[in-house]
Amino acid sequence: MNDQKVQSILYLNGVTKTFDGFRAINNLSLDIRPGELRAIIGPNGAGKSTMMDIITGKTKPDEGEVKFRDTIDLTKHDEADIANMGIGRKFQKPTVIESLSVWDNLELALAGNRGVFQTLFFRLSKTQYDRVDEILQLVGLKDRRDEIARNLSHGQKQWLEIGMLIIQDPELLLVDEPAAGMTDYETMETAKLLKSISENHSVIVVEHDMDFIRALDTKVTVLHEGSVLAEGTLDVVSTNPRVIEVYLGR
Amino acid sequence: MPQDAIFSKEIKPHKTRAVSDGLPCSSLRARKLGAEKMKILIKIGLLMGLGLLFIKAHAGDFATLSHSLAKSDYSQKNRIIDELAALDDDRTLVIFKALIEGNLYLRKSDQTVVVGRDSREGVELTDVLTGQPLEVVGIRALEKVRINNSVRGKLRTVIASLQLSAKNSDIRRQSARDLIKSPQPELRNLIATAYEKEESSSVKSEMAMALAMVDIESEDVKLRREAIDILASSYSSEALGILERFGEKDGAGNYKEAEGNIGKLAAEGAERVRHRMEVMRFIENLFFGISLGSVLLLAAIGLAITFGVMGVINMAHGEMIMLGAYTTFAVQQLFPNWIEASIIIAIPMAFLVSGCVGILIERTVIRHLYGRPLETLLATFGISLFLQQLVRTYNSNNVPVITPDWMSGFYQVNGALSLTYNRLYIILFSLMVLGLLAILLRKTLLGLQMRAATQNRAMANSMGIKSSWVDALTFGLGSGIAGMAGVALSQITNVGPNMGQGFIIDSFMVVVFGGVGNLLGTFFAAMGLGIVNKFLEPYAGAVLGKIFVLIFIILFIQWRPRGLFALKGRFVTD
Amino acid sequence: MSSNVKKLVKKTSLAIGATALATGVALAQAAETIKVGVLHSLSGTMAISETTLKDTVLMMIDEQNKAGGVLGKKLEAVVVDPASNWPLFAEKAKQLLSKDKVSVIFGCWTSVSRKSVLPVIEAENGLLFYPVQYEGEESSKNVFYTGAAPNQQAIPAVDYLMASEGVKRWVLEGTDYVYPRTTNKILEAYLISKGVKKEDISINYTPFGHSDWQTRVAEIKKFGSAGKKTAVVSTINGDANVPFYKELANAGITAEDIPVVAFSVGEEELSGFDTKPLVGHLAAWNYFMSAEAAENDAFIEQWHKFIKDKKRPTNDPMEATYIGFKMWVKAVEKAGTTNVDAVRTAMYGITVPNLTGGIAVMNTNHHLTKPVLIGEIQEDGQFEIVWQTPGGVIGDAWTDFLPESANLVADWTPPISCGNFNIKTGKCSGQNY
Amino acid sequence: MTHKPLIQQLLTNDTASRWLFVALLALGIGVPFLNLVVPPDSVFHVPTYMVTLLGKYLCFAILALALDLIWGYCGILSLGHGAFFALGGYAMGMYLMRQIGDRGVYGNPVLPDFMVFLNWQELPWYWLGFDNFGLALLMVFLAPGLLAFLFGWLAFRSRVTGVYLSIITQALTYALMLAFFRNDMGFGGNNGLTDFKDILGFNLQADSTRIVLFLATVIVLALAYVLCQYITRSKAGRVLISIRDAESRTRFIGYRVEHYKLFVFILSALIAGVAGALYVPQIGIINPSEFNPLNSIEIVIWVAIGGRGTLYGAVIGAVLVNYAKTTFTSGIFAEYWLFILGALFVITTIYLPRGVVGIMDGYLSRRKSRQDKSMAAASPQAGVATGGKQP
Repeated sequence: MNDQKVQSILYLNGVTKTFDGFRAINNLSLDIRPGELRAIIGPNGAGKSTMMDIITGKTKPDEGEVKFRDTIDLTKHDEADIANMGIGRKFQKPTVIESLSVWDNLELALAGNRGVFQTLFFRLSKTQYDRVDEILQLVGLKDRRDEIARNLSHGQKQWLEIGMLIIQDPELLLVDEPAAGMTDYETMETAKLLKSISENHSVIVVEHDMDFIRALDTKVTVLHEGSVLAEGTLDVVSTNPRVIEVYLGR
Repeated sequence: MPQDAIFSKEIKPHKTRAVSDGLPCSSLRARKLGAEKMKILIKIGLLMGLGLLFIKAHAGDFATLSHSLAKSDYSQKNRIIDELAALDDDRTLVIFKALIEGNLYLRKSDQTVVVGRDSREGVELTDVLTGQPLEVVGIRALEKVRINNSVRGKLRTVIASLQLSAKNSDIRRQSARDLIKSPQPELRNLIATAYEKEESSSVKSEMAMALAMVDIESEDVKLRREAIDILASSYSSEALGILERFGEKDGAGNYKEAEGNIGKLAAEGAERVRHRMEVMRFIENLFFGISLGSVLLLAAIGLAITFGVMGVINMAHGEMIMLGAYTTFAVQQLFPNWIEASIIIAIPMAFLVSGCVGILIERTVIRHLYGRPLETLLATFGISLFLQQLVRTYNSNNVPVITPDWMSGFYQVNGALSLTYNRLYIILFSLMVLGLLAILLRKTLLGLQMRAATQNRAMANSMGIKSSWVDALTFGLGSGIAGMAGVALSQITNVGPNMGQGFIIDSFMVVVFGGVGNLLGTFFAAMGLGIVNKFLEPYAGAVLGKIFVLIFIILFIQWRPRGLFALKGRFVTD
Repeated sequence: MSSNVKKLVKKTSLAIGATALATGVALAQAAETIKVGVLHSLSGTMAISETTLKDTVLMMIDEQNKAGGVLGKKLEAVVVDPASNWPLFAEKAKQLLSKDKVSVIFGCWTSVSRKSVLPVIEAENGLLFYPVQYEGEESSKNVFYTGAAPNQQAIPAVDYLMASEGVKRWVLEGTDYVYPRTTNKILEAYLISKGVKKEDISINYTPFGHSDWQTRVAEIKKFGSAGKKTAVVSTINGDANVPFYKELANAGITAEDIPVVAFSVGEEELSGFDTKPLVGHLAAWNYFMSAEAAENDAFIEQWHKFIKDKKRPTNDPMEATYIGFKMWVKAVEKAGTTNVDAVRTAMYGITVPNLTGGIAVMNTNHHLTKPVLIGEIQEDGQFEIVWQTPGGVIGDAWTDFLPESANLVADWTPPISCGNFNIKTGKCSGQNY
Repeated sequence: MTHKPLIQQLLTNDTASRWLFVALLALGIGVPFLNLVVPPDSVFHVPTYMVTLLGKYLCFAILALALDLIWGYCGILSLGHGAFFALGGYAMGMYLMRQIGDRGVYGNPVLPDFMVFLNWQELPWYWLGFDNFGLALLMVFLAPGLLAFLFGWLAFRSRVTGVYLSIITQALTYALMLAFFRNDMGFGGNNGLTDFKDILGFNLQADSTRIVLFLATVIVLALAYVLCQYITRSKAGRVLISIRDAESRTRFIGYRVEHYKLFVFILSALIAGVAGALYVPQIGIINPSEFNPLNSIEIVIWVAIGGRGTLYGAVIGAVLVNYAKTTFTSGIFAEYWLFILGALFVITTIYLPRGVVGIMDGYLSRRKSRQDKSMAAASPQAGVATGGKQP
């Protein structure tokens, strides 16, 4: 599945997006290599969510290139296409299908054909069954598989959503604030999980929690006012005077 | 062949012939005068019909003529009116005006002809002959002198000719206009004299028109050419009609009126008038469109609050309009002497009535349904049924809402364009309501709190805004505005239990088309839809026009799924 | 099948049985009174017009019962509400006939409601009295039409305008449904036969409840300013009338300029109008409240007493209901039974004094002979009668002014016994009973 | 996997649906028997008018089912579903009209009466072929289906959602109503199509024909129910629910939301069309007021009162509201029924947000003392029922 010849799994160049005169993204460039785990930080309104929206096809940029696996122009595709190409997204606010069970949520996300008639006559195969079971195990919801998602705790919903992301088997995972609302223990577990995922996937994590970023121990990009302010290891960027200025006050 | 069919098919000519032969059409009352009298009347009618000289019933003095006017049937009245007019008596105008306004009576006790004026105590009488005030009597003591349309038309022309030299220029202008409507060659000299004496230029031009309408028929070619010039410079469709008639061609393509080039001149003149009228027609359509737009705006603006701002799919919105209209009716019933001011009084009253009902609905029902917008649809639909039936139980019929004098009539721009006052006032009123609402929402504390509470309830609560009361007030405001709209709408349409249903669908279309939650959008949507509708109607007809507008809305929403003025930004989600 | 299911089946059949039982008991009681069905909308858009007729029937029943009922039995009204919903009319008619077993139904207003109940009434061999003016083109064995046919309203009105006001140009303005369409077709043919040129006739249709009349009134004004006397023949329906007349008044069109003669505007409708600007416009009906006749005075007094409102007007469909009811009572007494076929036969030739001072006769084509009156609107919301036919006019089910219809005649007595006998082919089409 | 019959599979763990099927079975067998076999004077006799009435309720139940499929499961609130119902009805009505043949009052063998007296010279092209039952039946599907496809394809592709979608569905049915009111359209204007004589050669007024039509309605309702049940319990059904709950999330998982919406919208329109086609011969009239937006709102109300998002809830709601309508529009209630109806809507929405089914569920779950109290559409048992999880 992973084509070794691919240089960048995701490549953004000069992307700009304006809402009613407000520049949410301003000449943003970003390059993610295959198998890379990248953390993105930045204050509120730095354009993190808009960047995610642009990558996943929810928002079209005013100008700039958005390339997936070097050649695919993501601005020409919609959300479903992009998801099926292998870009998975986890939202800031845990978004699971509230009135379906844990199992059904995972089964929906399970990689496979998404056509109307395929799902209409869908029967779960043995391997697929095992796969769902495996993910259930992984996200620690095995004993709650028949629970309606609405009744899960906040942390459990986060984990379920991560599970749904993994079971899609995407090449690139976009993870928006996975640790929000989690206990310290859960946060560390999540970091561990993401690190293990990044062994055979590319992952972009957006997070506020510095402990979490530190635990990821990876390259960090700092966004500010819609463009890249600094890039490097956490230690490097946290000593960057402009980053300190942005984070600590103006 | 069935018997009844033969009978039915044969009898038809009989029963219709009676009319087409021009027999006098007598009222039932006249028939009651007795068979003998009837026969005489029929004889008179027949004689007239045959074109014979009629027998002068009485000598032509004012007293007898006015008395016989009161006692005669419709066709006799026409003749007596002419005779009266020929008398050159000042009292003639009084009696004619009283007659056309329905104030001329016969006192039953002594058969005196009197003019009656309604007053609190009864009818105040004035003797026609002496001009002296008489006693005040009940309506039962009088017999009304009745007229029909042909008598009324006759009167109007005669009054016009009598008033051509009146002191008031408005009266003179109206007289000239009435004469334009029905040109009378025998009045030419009268009009010409009045024309010479006239000082007001606008009245003078109307009189010139009236004169030209007569002159074009004359023998004198020069006079006819002048008449054509005057007619060709006008905006009136009457003039156009005459010019077209004179500009007709015969089968061989030659003008029927060949003499002195009249036919050609008339045709060219008609062309000029027609062109000018087309321009007027465009302006007229625009006015119609804006006026329909303002009606839509009024109907929708309350919904823009309850639905647009609060998200309540308010199916009872139409009933709030209905309540406002009924309030107008109630005001007119309670203060029958203040009809002229009734609309003005009704506006705040309607706001209060509908507003309070709105608050009541919010407190009892809607309050339980926030966050469940679709269920507000069901509940308010139930309320709408309930309110309709409530009004129906009171009176299932439509109720009459009287139009005050200052709202009736029209402003005549020129012969081809006149703007009706009620529409003008409604346009102004709708803009005023929109303006006030915008100020209320933007500049006042209540407005601020409303916007805060509807946008982020939790936050507003934590800032100390009593959001439950703000909700109630907001809903009350939307309903109250709907009530005010009802006052205006009562002036142009039915006031009845079903009134609201006529507006609800259109209102939703307007709000959605404009973009939910955007007042400016509502304004442009209403005006846009109104104008498009009115420009389509002359070509496509009212039904197809409306269908096209609906299809247009459906397609437009595909292009802009959040309406004309959508709120943008990434925070806007489903 | 599990035992659970069996239990359920048992319960269900028991429930059905119980319902049937209840119906049976109700039937057993029915014999003591004669049931009269009232099928008028009490809610929805038509309630405005139809509620009055329901009250009229109730008043007539009340009066008849005070006078000892019919055939020694009391009359019992069965009121249902078809809610201005046309399929519901058929359902309610079916219910009245087969569940309540009524002897006669007074009801319907719109043509579509009548068309909707027609198959039901015919299949169940019921009896319907239809009290509203309509487009004709129908004569059912089971329906008596006591309202006006087009020749009892439209044609005399046009004759009057031509003769007495010298009208030469015509605007036929109607709501787009079958009554105006048919009436205008008939009028167009009639006017052309009277020598009116085609370009002097303008026909236009607007939708139901049309409320923005600006464009139309401007067109009428224009059409009327061509130098010939113009009149509007209005078949505008119900709710659209008020805005139409308001627009006319505001545009300064008075009855002397362009008179409007309406076939659907009566006293009841006028009570919802501001009549001052409308004085002089006309209406053609078979009855006006202002008619001076002893029967009318008595009827108005009775009505005011019954409805407990001295201001409520009476109108033409009320008179039609009155005539229909009186005729039915007479026919039942003549036949000595409420059996539909017997009553139907007894109906022919039955006479009842109408409220305007003459006599109404029921013809064998199921339409009435009655006079036609033209009235001008007065300020007090009443009509001043300005003309009336010398005698009664026989209602014609099939007009002579439509090519296909001219060949048809209706006569429900032998030897024809048919509602649409074709005199050309000698056939009677579509009668499946 | 054991091969149980499909219907049994679908009814597993669904007590309410089982009850519903038993009731349908009882109606299908009981009503014809009580109407045709039991003598009319017996207290157990079911009169024909009752059969028609029941038939009407069931047609409305099918319609409610169609609406529930898109609204309850996919979140598409159509305020114009009456349009599809009416189109199906018109297609059937046109066939029935042509069946009259030369038995119309003017005896014209081709033209319906309303065309004759408005001086139409020949049949408009879109009436051709409607004398053939097969073609008419095809049109029953085609007319609503095509409209749904066209409308849905446009609207879902442009991502028109929420109230915007609801209002344009309303605009759609309103426009159609105005169009069908026009006499020039050739559909009989306000009077619509009526005075039908027979269907496939059988007299429409005959008791036996009525019973057959009633049975057809029962069968169609059962089939439509099974179909909807199958869809909602399949994986596609869970995609629909996921679209209802979180539309954009569903897109990010990779499902083409517009395809699912379009599919279920067309299917729903087809079901509504069939309901209309069954309704017309039993009621005997189809006219433009069926397109009235208020009628479509009423359908929504049936579903809401029954319980949105449960198929049997839709059926129960439709039957219950219409039964109430029949009862309260006659006799002493006639003048007050709108008060009753209005109050019913308000009370239901405030106190019974899950409809009548909410009460029933409470009762059922208490009686069965099951651990899972929630019996909503999205019940977790759905997966088990399709036999999905057992490999």
